[in-house]
Amino acid sequence: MDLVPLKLVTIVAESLLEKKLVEEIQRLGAKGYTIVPARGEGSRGMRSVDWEGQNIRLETIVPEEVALRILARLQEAYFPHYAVIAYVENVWVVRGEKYV
Amino acid sequence: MDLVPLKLVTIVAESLLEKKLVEEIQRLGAKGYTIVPARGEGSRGMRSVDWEGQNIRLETIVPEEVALRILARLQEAYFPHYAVIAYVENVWVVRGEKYV
Amino acid sequence: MDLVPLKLVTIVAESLLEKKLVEEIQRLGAKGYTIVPARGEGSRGMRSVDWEGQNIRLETIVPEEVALRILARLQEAYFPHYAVIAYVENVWVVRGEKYV
Amino acid sequence: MDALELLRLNLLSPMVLAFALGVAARLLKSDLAFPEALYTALSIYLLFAIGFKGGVELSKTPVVLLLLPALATLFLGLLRPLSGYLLARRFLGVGRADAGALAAHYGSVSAVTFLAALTFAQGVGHRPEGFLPTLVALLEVPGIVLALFLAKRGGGNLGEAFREVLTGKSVVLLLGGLLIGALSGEAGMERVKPFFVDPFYGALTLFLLDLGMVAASRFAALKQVGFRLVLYGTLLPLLHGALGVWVGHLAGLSLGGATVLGAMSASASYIAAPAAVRIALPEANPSLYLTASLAVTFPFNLVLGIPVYHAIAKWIGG
Amino acid sequence: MDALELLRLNLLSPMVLAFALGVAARLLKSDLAFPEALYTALSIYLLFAIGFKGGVELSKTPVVLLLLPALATLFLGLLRPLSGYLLARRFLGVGRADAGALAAHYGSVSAVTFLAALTFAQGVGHRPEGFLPTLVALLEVPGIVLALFLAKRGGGNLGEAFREVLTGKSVVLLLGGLLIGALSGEAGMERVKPFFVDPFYGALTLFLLDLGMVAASRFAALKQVGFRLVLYGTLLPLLHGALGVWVGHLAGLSLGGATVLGAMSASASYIAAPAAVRIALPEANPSLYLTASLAVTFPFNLVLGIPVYHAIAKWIGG
Amino acid sequence: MDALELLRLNLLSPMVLAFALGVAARLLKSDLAFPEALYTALSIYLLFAIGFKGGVELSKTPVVLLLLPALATLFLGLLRPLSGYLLARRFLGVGRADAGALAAHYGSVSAVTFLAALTFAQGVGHRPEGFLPTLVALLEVPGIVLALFLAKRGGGNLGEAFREVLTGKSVVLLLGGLLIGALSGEAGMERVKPFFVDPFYGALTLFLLDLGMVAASRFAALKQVGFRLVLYGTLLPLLHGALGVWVGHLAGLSLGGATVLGAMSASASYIAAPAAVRIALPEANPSLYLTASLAVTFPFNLVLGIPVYHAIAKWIGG
Ligand SMILES: Nc1ncnc2c1ncn2[C@@H]1O[C@H](COP(=O)(O)O)[C@@H](O)[C@H]1O
Ligand SMILES: Nc1ncnc2c1ncn2[C@@H]1O[C@H](COP(=O)(O)O)[C@@H](O)[C@H]1O
Ligand SMILES: Nc1ncnc2c1ncn2[C@@H]1O[C@H](COP(=O)(O)O)[C@@H](O)[C@H]1O
Ligand code: NA
Ligand code: NA
Ligand code: NA
Repeated sequence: MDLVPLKLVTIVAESLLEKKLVEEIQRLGAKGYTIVPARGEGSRGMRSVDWEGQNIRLETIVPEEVALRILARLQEAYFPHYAVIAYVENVWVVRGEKYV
Repeated sequence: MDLVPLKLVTIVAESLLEKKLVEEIQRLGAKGYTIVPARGEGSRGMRSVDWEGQNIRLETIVPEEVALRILARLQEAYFPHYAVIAYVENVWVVRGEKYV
Repeated sequence: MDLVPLKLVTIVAESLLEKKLVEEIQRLGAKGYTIVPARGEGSRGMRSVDWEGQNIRLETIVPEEVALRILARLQEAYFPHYAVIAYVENVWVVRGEKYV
Repeated sequence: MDALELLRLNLLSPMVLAFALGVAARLLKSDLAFPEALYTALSIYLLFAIGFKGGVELSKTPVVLLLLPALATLFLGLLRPLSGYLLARRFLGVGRADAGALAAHYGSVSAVTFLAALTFAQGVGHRPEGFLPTLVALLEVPGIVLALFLAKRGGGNLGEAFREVLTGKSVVLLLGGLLIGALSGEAGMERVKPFFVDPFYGALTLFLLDLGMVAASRFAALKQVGFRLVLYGTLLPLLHGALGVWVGHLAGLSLGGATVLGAMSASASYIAAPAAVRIALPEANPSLYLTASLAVTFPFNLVLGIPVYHAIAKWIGG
Repeated sequence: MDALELLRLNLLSPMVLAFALGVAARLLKSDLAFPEALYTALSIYLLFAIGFKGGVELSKTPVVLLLLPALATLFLGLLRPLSGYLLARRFLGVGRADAGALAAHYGSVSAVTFLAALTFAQGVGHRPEGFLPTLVALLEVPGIVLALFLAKRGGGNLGEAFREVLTGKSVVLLLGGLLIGALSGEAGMERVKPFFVDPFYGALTLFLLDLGMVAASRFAALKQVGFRLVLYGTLLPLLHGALGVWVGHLAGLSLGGATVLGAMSASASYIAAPAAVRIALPEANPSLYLTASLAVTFPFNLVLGIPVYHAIAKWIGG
Repeated sequence: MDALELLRLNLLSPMVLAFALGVAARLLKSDLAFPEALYTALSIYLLFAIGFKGGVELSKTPVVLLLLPALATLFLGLLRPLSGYLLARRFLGVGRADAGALAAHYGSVSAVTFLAALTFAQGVGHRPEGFLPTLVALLEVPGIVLALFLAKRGGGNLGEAFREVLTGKSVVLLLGGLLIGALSGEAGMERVKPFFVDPFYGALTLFLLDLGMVAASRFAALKQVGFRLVLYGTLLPLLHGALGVWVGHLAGLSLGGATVLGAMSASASYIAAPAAVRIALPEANPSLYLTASLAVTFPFNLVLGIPVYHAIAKWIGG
C-alpha cells in the first residue's frame, strides 16, 4: 500500500466564523474538511457560554503549499481580531490524489 | 519517562458505519478507540443534514502493522462506496503495552 | 512565514475529570486548551452510556517540557484509577510565543 | 366545502405553513437551524405518541374490524415496491441498486404525511378510524424488505437489512407505543394525555419547520437529478394514493379513513428506508432517493396530494 | 395595588425567581448546566410562539389601529441607537467600534424582557394590546443596522451585517411565526394552543433559569469593565424606558401596552445584536457589550425596571 | 383492590411499560437512542418540577406538620448507609471503597422511584402528603456524605465530595424548585401549571423509556458481578422499604405517604451518588455500584417493590 505524506491543518475558532473559514480554505485549495463543535480557553478567555457561541475545530488535509497559504491568510485576516488558533501536522493517507 | 512511538489512525466516515467500523478495527487488533460526532464536506458532498446522518471521527492508537491492516481493509471494503477518509500520524504514549 | 515546532498533548478522559484536568494542565504551564465531547472504549469498557458519563477529548499545544510534565502528572495521579489515556504529537504553529 | 376551499384550509394550516417557513428560511440563507438533538427528540416524541394513541384506540376495537384493513395494508406494502421498482427501471432508466433504493422508499411510509392527512381529515370533519396508526406500523416494514430483495436477487446480506428495519427506531417506537397504549388503555391515557395528545399538533408544527429546512437544502440537487425524477416523485404518489383510497374503501374504511390510507400509500419513507438502504445497497446514489422522497414527494403530498386523495375518496365513496 | 406590592409581585414570580436560582447556581459553582441544544430549543420555541400568538391577534386587528404604534416603535428604533452611541462615546469614553457595538445592543430589543413585561402587565390586571409582538419584530432590526452604520461610516461590509440581521434566526422565527399566526388565525390556534400557548410561561421559566446562569458567569467581568458600565447599563434603560412609555402613550396604547413598550424600549438585545456585531465589528470588545446587556441591563429590567415603567405609565396615563 | 390487582395496575401503567420497552429495545439491539441533551433536559425538567410542586404544597403546610416526618427522614438518611455498608462488607465481602460506594448509593434516594411510588399511591386512590418532595431533598444528601466518611475514615478529600453533593445539580434543582414554589405559591403555580404539572407524567414516561435502555445495557455486567449482588440489591431495598414505611407511620404520615416514604427509603440513587463517589472514591468499581442500583434495585422497586411497600403500609396502618 502506498502511503502519501500530506499536511493536516487544524483550526480552532469561534463558531461564528464557520461559513467564512470554509469559504477561505476552499478558495485556497482544500478539497474537503471536517468540523467538530468544541469549547476551550485561550488568551481571549473561556469560550463555552452559549451566548458568545462556542468554538469549532476544523481540520483539512491538504498539500503543503495549500497549508502554508491557509496559515498566511489566517495570520493576515483572522488572528488579530478573532479567537482563532491553527496548527499543522504531518499525516499519511492512502489515496493521495483525493486531496490535491 | 519512557515515551513509546505508535500510530494514530483517524477515520472520518458517515455515522451509519459506526458499528461496522468499530467491529472491523477491533478484529484487526485495535485495543480501544475514541469517537467524536462530526460534520464535513468532501467529494461526496456536504454531510451535515440530519437525514443523511452526520459523520463520525474515529481515532485509534495502534502499532504500525495494525494501522496498515486497518487502512488496507478500508481501501478494500469502504472507500469505493461510502463517504470515508482515513489518515495516519505518529504519536507517543506513556504506557505502550496498553495498545498492543 | 515562521513555523515554530511545539507539542500537542491529547488527553481522552471520563468527563467528570474535566475541571480537575483543566486546573492541572494550566498549573503545569498550558496557556490554552480545546475540549470536545467524545465517547469510546478501552480497557475499562465502553464509555457511552449517559450514566457513567461520557468522555472528553482535551488537547493543548505546549512546549516540550510542559508536555512531559503533564504526562508525568497523569501517570502519577490519574492513570491508575481513572479511564484516561494521553498521547503527544509534533505540531507547527505560526505565533509560537502565544503558547509559552 | 368545495375542493378549493379544502385546499385553502390545508394550505393555511400551521403545519403546512411551518413547512413553508422552513423552506423560506433555507432559501434566504438564514442561520436558523435545529440542533440535531431537538430533531431527534421531536421524532421520538411523535412516533411514540402516534403509536400510543393508536394503541389506546386499539384496546377499544374488536380485532375482527381490523382484519380487512390490515390485509389491505399488507397488499399495499407488497404491491407498491413493485410499481416503484418497475417505474424506476423503465421510466428513469436507472440500474438495479438505484431502482431498489427508490422502491424501498416508496414501498414504505412517511409518518408525518400520515399525520398531516389525519389532521386534514379531522379538520374537514371526518372521524378516521382510531386504529390507523397500527396500519402505519404494518406498512412500514414489508415494502423495504421486498425492495431490497428485488435489488439484490441472489447476493448480499439481506438478513442484516431485515434486522435493521425491524429493530429500527421508528418501528420500535411505533409498535412499542402501540403495545403500551393497548396494554394501559384509557386509564393510562388519562395520565399522559396532557403530554402525548394535547400538545401533539404543536410539536408536529415545529417538526415540520425543521423538515422544511431539510427539504429545501435538497432543492439544489433537483437540477442534477433532472426533471424525470420530479415526474416520478409526483406520478407515483398519485397512482399509489388512488390505489390506497380504493383498497381502503374496499376494506370498509370510512371516507376519512380511506383518505388517510390513500395518503399513507402515496407517501415515501425518509426515516426507516434511508438507513436500511444505505447499509444494504451502498452503491445506490443517496442523492436520487433522498431528493425524490424529501424534496419532491413529501411537499407534493403535504400541499396538493392530501386534498386530492380526499377528493378521490369522496368520489369513490359518495 | 401600591408600588411596593407590585415590586413584590414581580420579584416572587416563578420567572424572576428562576433567574435568581440560575445566578445562585453559578455563584455556588454548581455543576448544573443546560445542554446547548436545550437552550437553543427553548429559544426557538419561545420566539416562534411569541410571533405566532401575535399573528393570531393581528388577524383580528384592523390595520389602522396598528399604524401609530408601529410608527412610534420605528421612532424608538432609530432614536435609541443614537443615544446609546453618544452616551457610550461621551460617558464611557470608548472608541467608535465599541460605541457602535453598545448602540446596536441598546438599539435592538430583548424578547425575554418583553415577555417578562407582558406577564407583569397581565398579572397586574391589564390587557396589553395583542399586536405587541409585531412591534417586537419591528424594533429588533433597525437599531442594529443604524448602530453599525454609525460605527463604520464610510468603510466596511455593512451589507453583509444587514443581511445577517434580517435573516437572523430571531427575526425569521418572530416574523415567520407572526405570518403563520396571521394566516392560520383562530382555526390554526385552536390546534396548537396546548403547545404554543398554555405551557409558554413554564418554558420561559426554564429559559430564565439558564439565562441566570449565563448572566452570572459574566459577573466576574463586571469588575474589569468598571463601575461606569454599570451606570450606563441602568441609566440608559431608565431613559429609554420612560421615552418608550411616553411615546406609547402618545400612540394611543393602553396603560398595559405603554408599560410593555417602555420595557421593550429599555431592553438591550442579546441574541440578534451580538451575532451581527461580532461579524461587522470584530474589533469591538465582546466583554463590554455582552456584560452590559446580559449582566447589568437584563437583570435590572427584570427586577426593578418593569415595575418602574409601569409606575411611569400610570403617572402619565392616569 | 387486592394485592394482585394492585400489582397488575402497577405493571400496566405507561411508565412501567415504557421502562420495559426501553429494556426490550436494548436487548433487541435496536438503534433507538436518546440524545444526551434530551436525557439531560428531561432530568432537569423532572427534578425542578418535583421541587416546585413540593414547594407550592409546602407554602400551604404549617411547619409543625413537617417536623416529625423530616426527623424520620433524617433518621433514615443516617441509618441506611450503615446497613448498606455493613451488608456490603459482610455479605458481599468487598473492600472499604466498594462498600462505601454502595452505601452512598443506598443511603441516598432515587427521584424517579419516588415519582413512581407517588403515582402508584395516587392511582390507588390515596392522597399522599404534599410535602413529600421536601423529604426527597432531605434524604438525598446525608446518606452520601456519611457513606463517604465511612469509606475514607482518616484520609482523603471529603470536603470536596461534600461540596460536590450539596451543589450537585439534582440538589440545586430540587431545593431551588422547592424554594421557588414556596415563594411564588398558588399565584405562581397557576401560570406554570400547564408546563410543570399537567404534562409531568408523560415526560416521566419518556424518561423511563431511556432509563430502561440504560439499565438494560448494564444487564451484561450482572453476570460478572455475580448472584450475590442481585440478592444485595433486592434484600436491602426490602429491609429499607419496610423500615421506611414503619418510620413514616410513626411520624404520622398517611397510608399513601408511608408507602411513598417506604419506596424512597428502599431506593438507590443513580444521579447524585455516582458523581460524588467517582470523585471521592475513584478506586471503587463503578461496575459494582451502577449495576446494583440501576440494573437490580431500580427495576425491582418499580415492578415489585412499590406494591409490596404499599401492602406493608396497609398491614401496619390498617
Ligand atoms: N494552547 C492551546 N492549546 C489548544 N487550544 C488552544 C490553545 N490556545 C487557544 N486554544 C483554543 O483556541 C481558541 C481561541 O484561542 P484564543 O484566541 O487564544 O482565545 C480557544 O478558545 C481554545 O479553544
Ligand atoms: N481533505 C479533507 N480534509 C478533511 N476532511 C475531509 C477531507 N475530505 C473529506 N473529508 C471528510 O470525509 C468525509 C467523507 O469524504 P468524501 O468521501 O470525500 O465525501 C467528508 O464528509 C469530510 O468530513
Ligand atoms: N487505543 C486507543 N485508541 C484511542 N482511544 C482509546 C484507546 N484506548 C482507550 N481510548 C480512549 O480512552 C478512554 C479510556 O480508556 P481506558 O482507560 O483504556 O478504558 C476510552 O473510553 C477511549 O475513549
Ligand atoms: Na497559531
Ligand atoms: Na484516504
Ligand atoms: Na497513555
